[in-house]
Amino acid sequence: ACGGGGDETSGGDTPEGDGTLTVGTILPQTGTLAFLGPPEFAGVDLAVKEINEAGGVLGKDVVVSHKDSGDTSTDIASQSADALISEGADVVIGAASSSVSFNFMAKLNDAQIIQISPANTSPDFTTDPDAEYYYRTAPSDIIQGRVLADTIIEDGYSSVAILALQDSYGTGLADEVEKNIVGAGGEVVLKEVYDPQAAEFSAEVAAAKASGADALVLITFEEFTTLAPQLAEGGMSPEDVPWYMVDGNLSNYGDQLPEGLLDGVKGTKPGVESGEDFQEALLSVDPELNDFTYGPESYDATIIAALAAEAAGSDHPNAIKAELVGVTKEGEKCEDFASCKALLDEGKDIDYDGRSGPIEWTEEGDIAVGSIGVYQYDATNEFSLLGFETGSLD
Amino acid sequence: MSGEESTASGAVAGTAAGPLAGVAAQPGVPKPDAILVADGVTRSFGGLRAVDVAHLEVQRGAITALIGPNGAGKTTLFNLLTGFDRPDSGEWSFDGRSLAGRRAHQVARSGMVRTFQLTKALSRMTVLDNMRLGAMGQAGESFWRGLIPPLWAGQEKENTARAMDLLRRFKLDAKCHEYAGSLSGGQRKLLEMARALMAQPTMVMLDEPMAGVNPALTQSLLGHVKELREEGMTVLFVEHDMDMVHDISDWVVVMGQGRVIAEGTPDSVMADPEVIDAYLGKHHDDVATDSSEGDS
Amino acid sequence: MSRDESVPDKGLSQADLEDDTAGVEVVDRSAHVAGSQGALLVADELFAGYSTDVDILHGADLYAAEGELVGIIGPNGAGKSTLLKSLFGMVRVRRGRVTLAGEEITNFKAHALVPRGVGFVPQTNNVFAQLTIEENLEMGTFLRPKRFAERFGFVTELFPTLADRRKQRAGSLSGGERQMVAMARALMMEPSVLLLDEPSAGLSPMMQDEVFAQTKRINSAGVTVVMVEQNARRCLQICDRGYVLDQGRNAYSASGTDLVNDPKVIELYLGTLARVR
Amino acid sequence: MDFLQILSSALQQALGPTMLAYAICAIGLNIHFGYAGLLNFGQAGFAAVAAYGLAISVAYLGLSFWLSLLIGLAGAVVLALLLGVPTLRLRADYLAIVTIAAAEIIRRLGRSTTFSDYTGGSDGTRPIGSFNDSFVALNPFPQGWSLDLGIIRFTRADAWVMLVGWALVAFCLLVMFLAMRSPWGRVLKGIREDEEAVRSLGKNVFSYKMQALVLGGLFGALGGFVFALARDNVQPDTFSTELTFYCYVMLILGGAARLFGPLLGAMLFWFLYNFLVGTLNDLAGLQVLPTWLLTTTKSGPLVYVLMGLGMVLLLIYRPQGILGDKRELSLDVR
Amino acid sequence: MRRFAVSLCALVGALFALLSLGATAAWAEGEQGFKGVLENKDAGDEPVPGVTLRVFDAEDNEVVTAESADDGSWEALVPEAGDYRVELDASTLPDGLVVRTGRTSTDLLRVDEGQVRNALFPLGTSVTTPGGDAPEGEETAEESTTPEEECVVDEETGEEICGGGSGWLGQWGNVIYNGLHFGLIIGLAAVGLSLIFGTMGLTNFAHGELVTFGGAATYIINVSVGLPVLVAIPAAVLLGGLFGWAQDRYFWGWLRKRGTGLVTMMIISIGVALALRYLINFIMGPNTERYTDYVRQASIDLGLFQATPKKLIVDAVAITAVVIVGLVLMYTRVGKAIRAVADNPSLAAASGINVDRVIRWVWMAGAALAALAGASLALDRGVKFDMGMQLLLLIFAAVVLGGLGTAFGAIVGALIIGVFTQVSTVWMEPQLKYVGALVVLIVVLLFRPQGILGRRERIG
Ligand SMILES: Nc1ncnc2c1ncn2[C@@H]1O[C@H](COP(=O)(O)OP(=O)(O)OP(=O)(O)O)[C@@H](O)[C@H]1O
Ligand SMILES: Nc1ncnc2c1ncn2[C@@H]1O[C@H](COP(=O)(O)OP(=O)(O)OP(=O)(O)O)[C@@H](O)[C@H]1O
Ligand SMILES: CC(C)C[C@H](N)C(=O)O
Ligand SMILES: [Mg+2]
Ligand SMILES: [Mg+2]
Repeated sequence: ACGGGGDETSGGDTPEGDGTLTVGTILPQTGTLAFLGPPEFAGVDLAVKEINEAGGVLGKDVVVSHKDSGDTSTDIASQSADALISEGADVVIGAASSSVSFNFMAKLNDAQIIQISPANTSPDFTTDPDAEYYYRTAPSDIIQGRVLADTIIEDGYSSVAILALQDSYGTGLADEVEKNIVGAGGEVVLKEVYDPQAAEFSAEVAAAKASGADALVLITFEEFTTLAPQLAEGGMSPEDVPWYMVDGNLSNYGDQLPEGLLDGVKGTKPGVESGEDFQEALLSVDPELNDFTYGPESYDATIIAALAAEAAGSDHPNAIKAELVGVTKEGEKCEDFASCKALLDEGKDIDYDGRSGPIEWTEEGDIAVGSIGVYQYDATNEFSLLGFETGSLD
Repeated sequence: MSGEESTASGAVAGTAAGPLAGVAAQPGVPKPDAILVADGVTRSFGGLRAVDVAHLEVQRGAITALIGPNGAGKTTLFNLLTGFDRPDSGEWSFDGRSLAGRRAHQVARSGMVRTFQLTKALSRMTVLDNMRLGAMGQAGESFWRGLIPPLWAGQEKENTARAMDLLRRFKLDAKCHEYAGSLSGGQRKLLEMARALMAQPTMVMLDEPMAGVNPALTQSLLGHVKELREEGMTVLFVEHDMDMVHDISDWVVVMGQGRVIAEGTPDSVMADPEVIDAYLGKHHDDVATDSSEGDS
Repeated sequence: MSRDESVPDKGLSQADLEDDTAGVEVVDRSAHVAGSQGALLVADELFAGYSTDVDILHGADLYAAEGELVGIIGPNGAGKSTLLKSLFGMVRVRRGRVTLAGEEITNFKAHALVPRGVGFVPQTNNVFAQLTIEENLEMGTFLRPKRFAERFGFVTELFPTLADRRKQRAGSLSGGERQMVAMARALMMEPSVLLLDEPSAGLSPMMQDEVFAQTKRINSAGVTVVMVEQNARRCLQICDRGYVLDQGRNAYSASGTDLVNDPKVIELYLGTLARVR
Repeated sequence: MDFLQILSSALQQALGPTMLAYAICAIGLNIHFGYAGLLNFGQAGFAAVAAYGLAISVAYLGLSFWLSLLIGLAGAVVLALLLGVPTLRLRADYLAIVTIAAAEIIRRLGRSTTFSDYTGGSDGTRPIGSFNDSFVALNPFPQGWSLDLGIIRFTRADAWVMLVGWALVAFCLLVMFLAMRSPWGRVLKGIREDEEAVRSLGKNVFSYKMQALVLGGLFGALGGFVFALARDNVQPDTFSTELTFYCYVMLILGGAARLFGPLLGAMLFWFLYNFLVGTLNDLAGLQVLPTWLLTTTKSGPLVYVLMGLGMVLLLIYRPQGILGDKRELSLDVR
Repeated sequence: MRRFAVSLCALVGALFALLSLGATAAWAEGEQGFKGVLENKDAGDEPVPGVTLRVFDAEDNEVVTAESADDGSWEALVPEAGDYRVELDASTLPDGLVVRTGRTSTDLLRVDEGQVRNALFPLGTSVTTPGGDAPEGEETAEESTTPEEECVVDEETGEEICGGGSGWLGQWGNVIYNGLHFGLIIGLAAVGLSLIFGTMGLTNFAHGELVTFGGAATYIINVSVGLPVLVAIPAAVLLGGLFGWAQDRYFWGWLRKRGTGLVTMMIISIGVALALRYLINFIMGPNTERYTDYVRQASIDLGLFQATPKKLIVDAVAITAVVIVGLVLMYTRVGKAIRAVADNPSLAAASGINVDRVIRWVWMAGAALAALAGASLALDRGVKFDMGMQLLLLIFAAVVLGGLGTAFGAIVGALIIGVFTQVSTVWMEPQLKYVGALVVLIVVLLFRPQGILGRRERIG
């Protein structure tokens, strides 16, 4: 855990940086999460654009360097980390997948470079000893699991089957959902962890069917597109057994899936509604985006880092680190870089509230109170908001 | 000139045939000093009984030829005796020790080394390395000792010298640093045989060593084989070239349809009507006569 | 000097040629030039080899008139097989030319020569090991499947074992049996030019007789045969003309009987062994 | 576009710990494939077994670091024996598929949730604890020191891993050098060409192949250690078949059956890869190319396309690899 | 269990409207606690009023009590955020009713400020346990509520339907059918790989990309060009064949001519695979994409197993393709030529066969078959740029299992691999299903080293 940060920053001995805030990204350009890459890159790019339009950090333009994270089957992420270290990055945004973050976290930690993940939700980060320089703008799955379970219980389903992908996110979230379902009086009749790289899922479908559950939780990445129709064909369509989806697969499928397949299906996703304007802005950076998952979180991660550097008056990672938690809470509220910077210039303490939610960091660098949106699909396979549920960590 | 040759080779054949002089010319006959004794060795492929040898002995220190029509089972018998194939039944011993069930490399180590009818050159190794590989009992062939060059350098030097010597005889010395894969068909045969001799075996089994080798060279090599016999090596070879068989062998074993159908000295076997009928063919003499006519 | 007359158009390569042959006796090519007029298969001064920088053939000549039986002998590694392969498009000819019935076929691919009536039996790897004997023979009549039955009858008459074993895979045959299959496959084709690389190797004396007799018979029926043999004496006895190849060049060339009796050839290539009996 | 920057990060990867891990694995493959002709497509499996052996012994069983290293090595030996006993008597292609299958089995067992109490599952051994404390403690470099080579810099931790890694590379190459020019190595080469022939000369082919498999596997294990120690984590997916494939690519690029082939190949591979990554990402940032061709999100796939093409071109125009001997290729050894 | 699920369906539809309304309404500010609805699941979700519920805090102090109203609903608010649990007072339940899970208390649950969490006590006449296994707890003797019979009486025809995906027989039937189906698809790809290996000796690591190509081409024709899948698939197979032809014409054939060694070519194929795979990624993006047609078909019940019509049609097409390949190989001249080239290319040339042309044919056929495999697989699982690569190991395993270079062996091997991936899920977790298949591969090779249809070579 991040130990207080009191050692070097109080007073005049703020570590000196090189004067330019260098932001690196390690986000998926290839691999199983590549579909989440575009909104995340767009979020970072948009933030950098806005920061530089507002005069940059410490009077200089922020420099951004994008690197691929790949997925766990390649070693790209740690190469990218090495490259960023040698490029002298001060802050690294990434990775998307929790498993990938685990692969290079220690490296950045040793090099004393701030890492802010916009999408990691695995609960394990909170307690990891190498997470001293690790922060995230996505809430831990402890909260999402609780909200999802609550939604299911509220809908009156007592026996639940969970299909979860085999990685720390999948199993971690599945555990949380299970804990809460069982805790609230329901049963988890099947918790099937599957290999996301399998060519087909007939065995998993059969197992889900045989479990006789009356609700089905699908914790998947983009292999959902493969799995969903197979479930429907195997007699497990949402009409047979209602489905519940999560951030890994909550996406606007449109005609990627047959019309009506997801009609009525609910799902949860961390973050608040980012608003039309913000989505427009993201689209102006990358016109090819078709959804915005973790775009706001990436944007926020970048802005917070820039604000912390401004607040510290240095772009040295250790200086930024000392201010990071501070700029997210306890102070005058502000919502974009320009206005926050103005407040900072006046010497005020700020509390940045981002596009992904109010963002208050705990000392571990976790979102203290996370907002989880509950969404529902319509017949065109597009989802819309039902409402938000907040939850806190302690 | 031809007269001299003829008597010379006849004389050699005569001396070597000494111990075998009194042995009866019949299949499976016991030899005075047999180094290889095989009993009841059989091998079938599907319905075909490729080898069915009731009893066979090979005389120590002699050159024995194994002849027989194509498909008689000669190569298969070689495979069985040297552990490259498993017989359906049978027992055999070499130098007094039973070899049945032994694996190929164990057989070779016990002193019985064979060559292959369809050559097996080690293509991406030089000719010289092919030869060096043949030497037995190299200290450096164990991993740990191999790591320490002084432990094997001396032996290596000796082996190289011996290899060069053999290569010279086999007219391959000019090729010693070429990859064996670039040799011509006949050169491969030569290398195959030379490599087997590198092992300094007690008994060498050659499967058609001279098929495809130039006659002039064959002749000089036969001289070398005879020298080896003088040094005490036993030779068992398969050959279809009757001139050659006649020239160097002390004893001839004839196989037909898997069985030993005749045995004896070269002259007696080649006069055997059964052998002529099954193997040599009637033209054979005509051509031989033709050739001598042509010469004179 | 004689080279100038025969290949006046190759002035450019003259220098290389002389480099190559420096210090070696200059071969008189006039006999070749004269003989090759109107011959069916002609190879002029072939240069060919395997790796890019080394030539194996250094200007080998060869011709075979229609209906002739030509033998090639020579020490191991002389380049006999290479010569046959380069006639048959399996080794690249770098210099020189090959003509068949007046048509230039230099570096034609093997499959283009088969329809022109050229058949070839390689020295090694000369059967389809995975196919049965029957299928091997079928490959002989690949271009004319209708002739299969008739040719099969003819060929199995020569090698009766093949008919008995028609369903056996060639890979499991003995060395001699394979050789029969190889020869038989070529005979299936009814070629007008037959290139044989050591067809008798590994055969029992009886089968060797058969092969030589049949080759002679086929030849008498009008088929031009070029055969490489280590069974040199036998080969020269039946052939019309013989070549002695050494180090990629023609060392001697004369009628078969002349060569058999040439003391120099005997000493260097034929050996005296076969005369013993 | 900052070429110096691109160059330096490419150079850094061409010398760094990841390259070393791959190089050591590839040196092992050179024994298997280059010299002994064993088509081992499961080098990743050897590396994985060793890395897991080390990690689990320290972090789960609480054994000492040095003992755990031995356990890791023993794991690789046992794997070699398990794979070798049945398959070394078969044709080379079968060894290939059995090893590839074994390596995949190991990886999938490692990442399965069934054994995640011991292996930590798909995120690697991190959840069961750290295992490189003793290794880190041995770091001879002073705190705060970093290795500065002009345009490239390595952290103290990396420098320590690299010191060990390069020492291991040197050690492996020395062993290779001595072994391969000894008669022992000659027997291996003979086996690569034709094992029946070698058998007929009285060599115990099976035993030699096994020795080669074990030795190469041990090198793979050392590679696995470097992987694991550099990250303090054993992540099952880093030991996927891709690792083995890339090792082959490195081996052939550098030149199979050449002493320095795999090392050179590994350096070249990572240099090229990172050079491409740097160039493309910079180009994407500059937005000089049309967006249908290159944007930040498209540069990832494009790097691989170019990488693949680069490999293909290199091998077409230098099929024997950088150090290889062209003559060998002209022999048909089908 | 199935019938239960089906009957539930009707309800769910109706419930959805209600519940989703309730969901938004529940998030009122300023109050926190628990709520829920008590219903008798075994009596058509009839509300159960008058049941007492108690809320305890972490120290087991009772905080509040609530009673269910006439519509079964209850709410128990707590004064401040914290950890609480709810307990249902079983003595207040109407006679004959029990909590079906057998648990009358929830675990300690975190209640945040302003959050009303849901607690569930599903009521019914008996305790049930997951999967319809023997019930446990006090009421062991009582019968489970879900029917376990293997045969179901069809309501309209009155016929008895056995198996069909339910019960022991059905489970095996389905597992084996799915395995065979998957095996056939692997087989299509494996035959091509095996033929290419046979004729030119190339271990083609880029074969998976030929599979992907089939899927991607179908997808592009289907979605971008807008033709129906029924047209797109044949077109993609054709394109695949063309692609294979072109690959050999302009690339592999050229390499052969240059005398590139086989090992080098094998490594080159790794490079080609990488380039092709990411080129497809570059063109069609990283996501799994689905065709516009046949994505969701109702399964039909075939007695022993259930299958969607598209799967059955794919099976028929695959079997036809394989049989045609087999017949071509065995009985036609082309087939003989292929086998001859596979065996001994230079001798084949000496027999008048145009070796290059034969290899080109094989490439064309192999690539077309692979494309068919990809297009069919994508019907089921969608198109993704690495779908072929993920199949590659299984394809290789099939080829080797069957015996290298024997086309029929590849099919047999593929079917075995396919069936075992599925059958192993009966004992093993599905996440380990490939492990099962690979173990089988190793075991088979131990007993039949030359592969199932392979043959040993003679020595000497
Ligand atoms: N693996 C096998 N499968 C089937 N038949 C075989 C096998 N090996 C050998 N044979 C048969 O066994 C018989 C004996 O073969 P062998 O090779 O021993 O003959 P050989 O005497 O060496 O003949 P040659 O003089 O032609 O070399 C042959 O008819 C051959 O076809
Ligand atoms: N594939 C090859 N690659 C490289 N060099 C070769 C190859 N094949 C043959 N050679 C070389 O070419 C020369 C001629 O070989 P060729 O096979 O033509 O000889 P040959 O006259 O047929 O001999 P033999 O009578 O032994 O069959 C030999 O020196 C040999 O080393
Ligand atoms: C992008 C997200 C779906 C990733 C996921 N939340 C994880 O932590 O792995
Ligand atoms: Mg034989
Ligand atoms: Mg030859």
